[in-house]
Amino acid sequence: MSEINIVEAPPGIEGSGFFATSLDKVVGLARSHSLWPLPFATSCCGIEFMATMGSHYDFARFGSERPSFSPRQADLLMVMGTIAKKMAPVLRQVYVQMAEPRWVIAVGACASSGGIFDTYSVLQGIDEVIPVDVYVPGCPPRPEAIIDGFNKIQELVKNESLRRRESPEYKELLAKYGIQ
Amino acid sequence: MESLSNRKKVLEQKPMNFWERMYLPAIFKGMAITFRHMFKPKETIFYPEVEREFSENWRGMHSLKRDEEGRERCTACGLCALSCPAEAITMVAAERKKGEEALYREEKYAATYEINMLRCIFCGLCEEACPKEAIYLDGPIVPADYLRKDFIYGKDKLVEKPLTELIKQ
Amino acid sequence: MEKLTNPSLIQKLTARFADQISVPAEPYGLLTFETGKDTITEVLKFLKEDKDLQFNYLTDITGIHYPEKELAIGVIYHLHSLRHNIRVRIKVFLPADKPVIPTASNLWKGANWMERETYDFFGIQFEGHPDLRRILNVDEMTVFPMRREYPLEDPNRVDKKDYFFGR
Amino acid sequence: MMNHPVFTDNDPQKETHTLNLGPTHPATHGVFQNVLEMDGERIVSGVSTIGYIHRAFEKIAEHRPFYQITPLTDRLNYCSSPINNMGWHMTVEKLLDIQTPKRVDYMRVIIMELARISDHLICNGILGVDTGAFTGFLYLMEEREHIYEIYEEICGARLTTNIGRIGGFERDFNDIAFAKIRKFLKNFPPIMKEFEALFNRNRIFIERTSGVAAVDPETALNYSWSGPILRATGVDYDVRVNEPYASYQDFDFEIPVGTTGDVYDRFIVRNEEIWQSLRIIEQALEKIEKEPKGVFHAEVPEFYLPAKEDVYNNMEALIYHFKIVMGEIETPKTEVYHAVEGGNGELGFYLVNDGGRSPYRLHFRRPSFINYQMYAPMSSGMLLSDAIINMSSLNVIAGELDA
Amino acid sequence: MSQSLFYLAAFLSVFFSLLVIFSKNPVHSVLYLIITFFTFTIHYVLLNAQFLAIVNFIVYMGAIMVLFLFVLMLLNLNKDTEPAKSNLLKMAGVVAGMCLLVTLVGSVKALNVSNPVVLTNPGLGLVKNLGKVLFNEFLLPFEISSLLLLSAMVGAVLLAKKEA
Amino acid sequence: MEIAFVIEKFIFITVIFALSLLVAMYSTLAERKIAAFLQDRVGPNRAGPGGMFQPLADGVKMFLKEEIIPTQSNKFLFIAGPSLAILTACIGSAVIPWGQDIQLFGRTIALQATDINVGILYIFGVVSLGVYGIMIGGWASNNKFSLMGAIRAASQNISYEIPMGLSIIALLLVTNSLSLKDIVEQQHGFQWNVFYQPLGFLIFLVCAFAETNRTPFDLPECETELVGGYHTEYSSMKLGFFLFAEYINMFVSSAVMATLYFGGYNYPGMDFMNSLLGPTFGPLLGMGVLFIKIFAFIFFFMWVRWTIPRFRYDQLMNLGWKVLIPLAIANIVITGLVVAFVNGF
Repeated sequence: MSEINIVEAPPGIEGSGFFATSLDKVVGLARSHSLWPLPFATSCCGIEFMATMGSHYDFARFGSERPSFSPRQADLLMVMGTIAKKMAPVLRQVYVQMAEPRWVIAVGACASSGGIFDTYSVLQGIDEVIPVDVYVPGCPPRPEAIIDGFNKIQELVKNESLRRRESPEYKELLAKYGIQ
Repeated sequence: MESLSNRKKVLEQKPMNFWERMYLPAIFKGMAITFRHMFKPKETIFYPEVEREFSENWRGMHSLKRDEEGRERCTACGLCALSCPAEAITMVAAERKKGEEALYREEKYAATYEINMLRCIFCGLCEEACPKEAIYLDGPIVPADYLRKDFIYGKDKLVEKPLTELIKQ
Repeated sequence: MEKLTNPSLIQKLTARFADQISVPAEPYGLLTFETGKDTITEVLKFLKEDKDLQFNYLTDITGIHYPEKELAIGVIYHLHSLRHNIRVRIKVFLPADKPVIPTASNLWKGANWMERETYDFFGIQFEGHPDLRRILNVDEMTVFPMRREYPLEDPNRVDKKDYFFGR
Repeated sequence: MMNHPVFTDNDPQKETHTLNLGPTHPATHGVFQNVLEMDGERIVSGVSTIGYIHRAFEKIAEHRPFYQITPLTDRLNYCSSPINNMGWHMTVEKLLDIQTPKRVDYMRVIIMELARISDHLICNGILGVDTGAFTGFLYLMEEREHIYEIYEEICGARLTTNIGRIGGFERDFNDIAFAKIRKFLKNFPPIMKEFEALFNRNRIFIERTSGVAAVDPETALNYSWSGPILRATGVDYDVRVNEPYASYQDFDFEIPVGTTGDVYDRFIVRNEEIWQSLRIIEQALEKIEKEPKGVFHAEVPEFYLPAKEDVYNNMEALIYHFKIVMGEIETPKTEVYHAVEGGNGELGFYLVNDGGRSPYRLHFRRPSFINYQMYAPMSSGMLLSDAIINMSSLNVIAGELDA
Repeated sequence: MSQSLFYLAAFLSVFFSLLVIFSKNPVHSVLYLIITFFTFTIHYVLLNAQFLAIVNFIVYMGAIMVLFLFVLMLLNLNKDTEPAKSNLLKMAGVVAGMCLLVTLVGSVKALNVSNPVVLTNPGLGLVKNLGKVLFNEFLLPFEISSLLLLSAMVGAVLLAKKEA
Repeated sequence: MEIAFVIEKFIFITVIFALSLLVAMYSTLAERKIAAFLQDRVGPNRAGPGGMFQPLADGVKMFLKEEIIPTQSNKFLFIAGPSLAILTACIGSAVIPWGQDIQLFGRTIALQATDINVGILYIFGVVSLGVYGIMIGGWASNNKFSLMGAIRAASQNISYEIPMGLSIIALLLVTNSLSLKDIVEQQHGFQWNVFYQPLGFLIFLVCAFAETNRTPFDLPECETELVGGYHTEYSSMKLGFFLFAEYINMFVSSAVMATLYFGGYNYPGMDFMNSLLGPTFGPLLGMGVLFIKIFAFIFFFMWVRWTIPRFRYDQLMNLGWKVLIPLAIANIVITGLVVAFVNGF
């Protein structure tokens, strides 16, 4: 068990009984270890997500085993599987209903780019309707790849400033997708 | 209905006996089972630190192979692109010039060779289609990334490192 | 009851419907024949309810489109007699501009969605169907995508030319 | 853009209320929408909407050469993709009149039965989750992981396997694969027994499932049901026995059928099928021993890709190689229907061929699609909880449902 | 100490009971009513009637008001569904209110300054004493009321059965 | 009332309050860890050694998450719901005797916030209030899943209060007191009530599961049916309050069960240990024993949750009304007869 990467304490000024660090770092650290996913699983990748939740890969290690099916309570929207054009408005609505801060991970070829389904009925990548933070390639990605993508999200969360969500860039990004 | 196959095995629903009606014995039995699992060795693989051993047939990231002399094997025949159900492969062929014999094995080679890893479904058909044994899906898992454009893997990421560099490492 | 075979089935069918069904063929042992849209209900009913046939299992309904033919749209039924373990395929061809055929959903409830799917893909109108709406595609869709003239890919896509779709 | 049926409760005189179950409800596995009229907890009527992951498989199939359709079939019923793969291969083999050697058949049987086990494991596990017991599901997932390891050893992928080729397999099973299969046969039964002990005679579970959504055989046949849910009603229709493919006639196994067709029957039928599948795999392993070693494909050079060394050294092989990859094989102009017993029922492939590079028309008879249409009619009068476990017991796989 | 507590509780009781009447949202009304009952509980405690206090707490707050709330939540209460009140009904309401007012004024007028009540036995409200009183002196009324409740319960069950 | 007494009580209540919050906080971690261990997994292990800081991470995240109050909801009640839930969960611990009187700084301090002589009834009343938070929250969300969750919660809690109360009545026949302190003292020397009231304990246990909305009675939040049940619309710390309230409830009901049936802070050989350790550390050891019992119960709660399926709504009602209530009444009658027999009429 010794080789597990336990979170390192955020860099700060360490002294006897004195430990200071910027709030952003601590909050980012906390958030990154408590990302509750909303599994928006529509097809094959959802089955691999089950494997990720299962005992072999144990998503719980990252503090994310509580899937929140209610978008209000979720921090991370994991879009897994093909999103057809019929589904796109639903996906968007779920994203809009999520409480800030929220992150999106597109798992698998279908969600990221449409994959082999280059057809009239399939959305060619969910980034057409909602902003995506991390893409995970693979069809479906192995649990290792999903965890890898999740770790990338954790990195993102750790380094995000508390105020990013109020920044004009972020608002512009959302406006680009016509959200709020 | 009469039997269609003569191999019928009828599973009757047994009515519950007294103990089963009491709820508790079954619950305690179940709890005993779960409790036993507490002391079983854990199945979990600590992924980012420990990796499970993959089978040698496993299909991961593509790599464009070199032959024994370190020359690229690909001849840009386009069969892999043709066989790709996701249409994820593109390439531009070029004629080998004089003096490049040490670089490319055949007279034609792929000047650019791009795979869109987001489109790719890792089905292995390109590997099978290649007549030159130039492409294999024997790499690690393709890492996740932040931007869509970063998933176009060109020759810089796909081609195997030359033997000399491998030896250096 | 003796086992039903293809020849005896043909015999029974021709005895009942005579020239209303076309010459049957047997690709890979599966009896296939054509009939018209006026007789199809009766054929299905006969096959289902005749005591010796008992084609009580509707395996599938689907459509096909031959744009170059006069009767361009086809409806294909697969029936299965579980008792005799024999299948039969029935085809009905319809004109492309007015593909209308009576529904089978009053014989088999299972035909309901199969016919909706066929309608969705080919635009075949099933007369008497309780709820003929699109099933898989979005309701706003105006075309019937499985007809041959419609492309597979969405023509409105932008990213196909995009530099990061390496094609 | 909104496709949801309109549902409102504004009529003050209305006694019922409308509940929109799905498409993102946890129990609908993401993609089914059911607009239910509820009277308190009881469902009065319902309307199912599907097509939320419609991917136009049949249209794609018309544009792809035969061998490229295998990855598509993977994504039909992704819980048991090998069965779909094999079904497709066998359809094309039927079309091309290819006879596969017995050893290939037995290898296919092993793979297909493993796929059936993993399919039933997911279904029964999810049924457990939907009744509130999560742990049994995870125990089964551990074992499913071992099935995936076997796949990985054979084809290199875990879920969407793309396993096999027209005419056989892409490579022989290696020793590790056989060892893993044997290990699985040894380790899996105790876990399965544990799972059954957790559920089978637990009164809470029996009460939740027994008598729920009971279906009589006539209705089931009228709705064209097939697979375990049809067998749960008492009809022993199984394609493996009625129209044996891949030498299933050589195997000794039983078809478990239920008596009432309720959720509990479906559960025990699936469990029993898992045991029967294990029996089949054991027999297949024995039979493979007796067959000549190293045979893993039929001798059909026109359709089966030559070995890589041959491509390099043999001109004829190279030509075949190019022809096959370009999809320019000669095929008869005819039509063929082939059915296999998929995880959920009769999975049929109806292929109309005009001799071209790709099928003229390929239609999948998708059991989930056909089984699911009874869901809304049968849920009226049920409690919400019953409707949910009924849905999981139907084992509707979205990929197969929407194609 | 206890006097000031009494005044506080009394004020709260009156305040919240007024809110019960004046709040427009019926669910709010019920919630205020619950708080009012809670202040009654405080009064009981101040009177050293612990058993009564806790029973008030359990029965009124914990059970009856839950049912009230339960019913109110299931009613579709908004402007559209409000039943039209006829003028006759309004008139009847006014008359009844007047009558109540008259009675109250009359009783207040008749009020004399009375001596403060002194408890002869401060432990009267405790469980032990209450139990003794209940099961010795008032056994018959107690049993009769329990029979009454039982018959009410049986009746309720029968009524529910009839419909099913 | 002397000022030192007030200070003493104030400190004691603060400590108990903080303790129950701490226990609830780490119960969330324990739940995840125990679930993991029962399922051959390891559970959270990244946030701090063995996942020690996982609850902190969750807490920080929840505090800083955006608060969404649905436009269609009733704002006041929407906020009142979780507040009430956590309030009622917290006040339950007031009457539980945590230990014997302790000698500290030359004072004798009672390890109990208050010893009212209707302690059991008080607990009972507080428990019955617990449903308000859920009901109000679920209703105010203006979401059908929430409303159904709220309705389920209300009817479930009211139904199971009755057998709970009846099982306590049988206990009272044995103990002859409503004061928790008395009940605990009576169990001194391994005279635990569970030996006299096994059936009563079983009924109480089942009802405790139902009152805390734990599996197999977790119908109000029932993830696979109602998404999140009454808390579907809640985000951020308001959701945290609901989840927290559940764990505090679990803690309090474990404490009550330990107190009523398992001798509270009593343990075999207590007198000997007390004489050995003196009046300061002896009671502390007793308190530790009580906490061990509480943790055992909490583990039991979790163990059951991760093992068995949940009931259906009507089956739950059947169990409550048709099985538990008759059983509880029979228990009262039998207990009454035995008590009367032993006391010689």
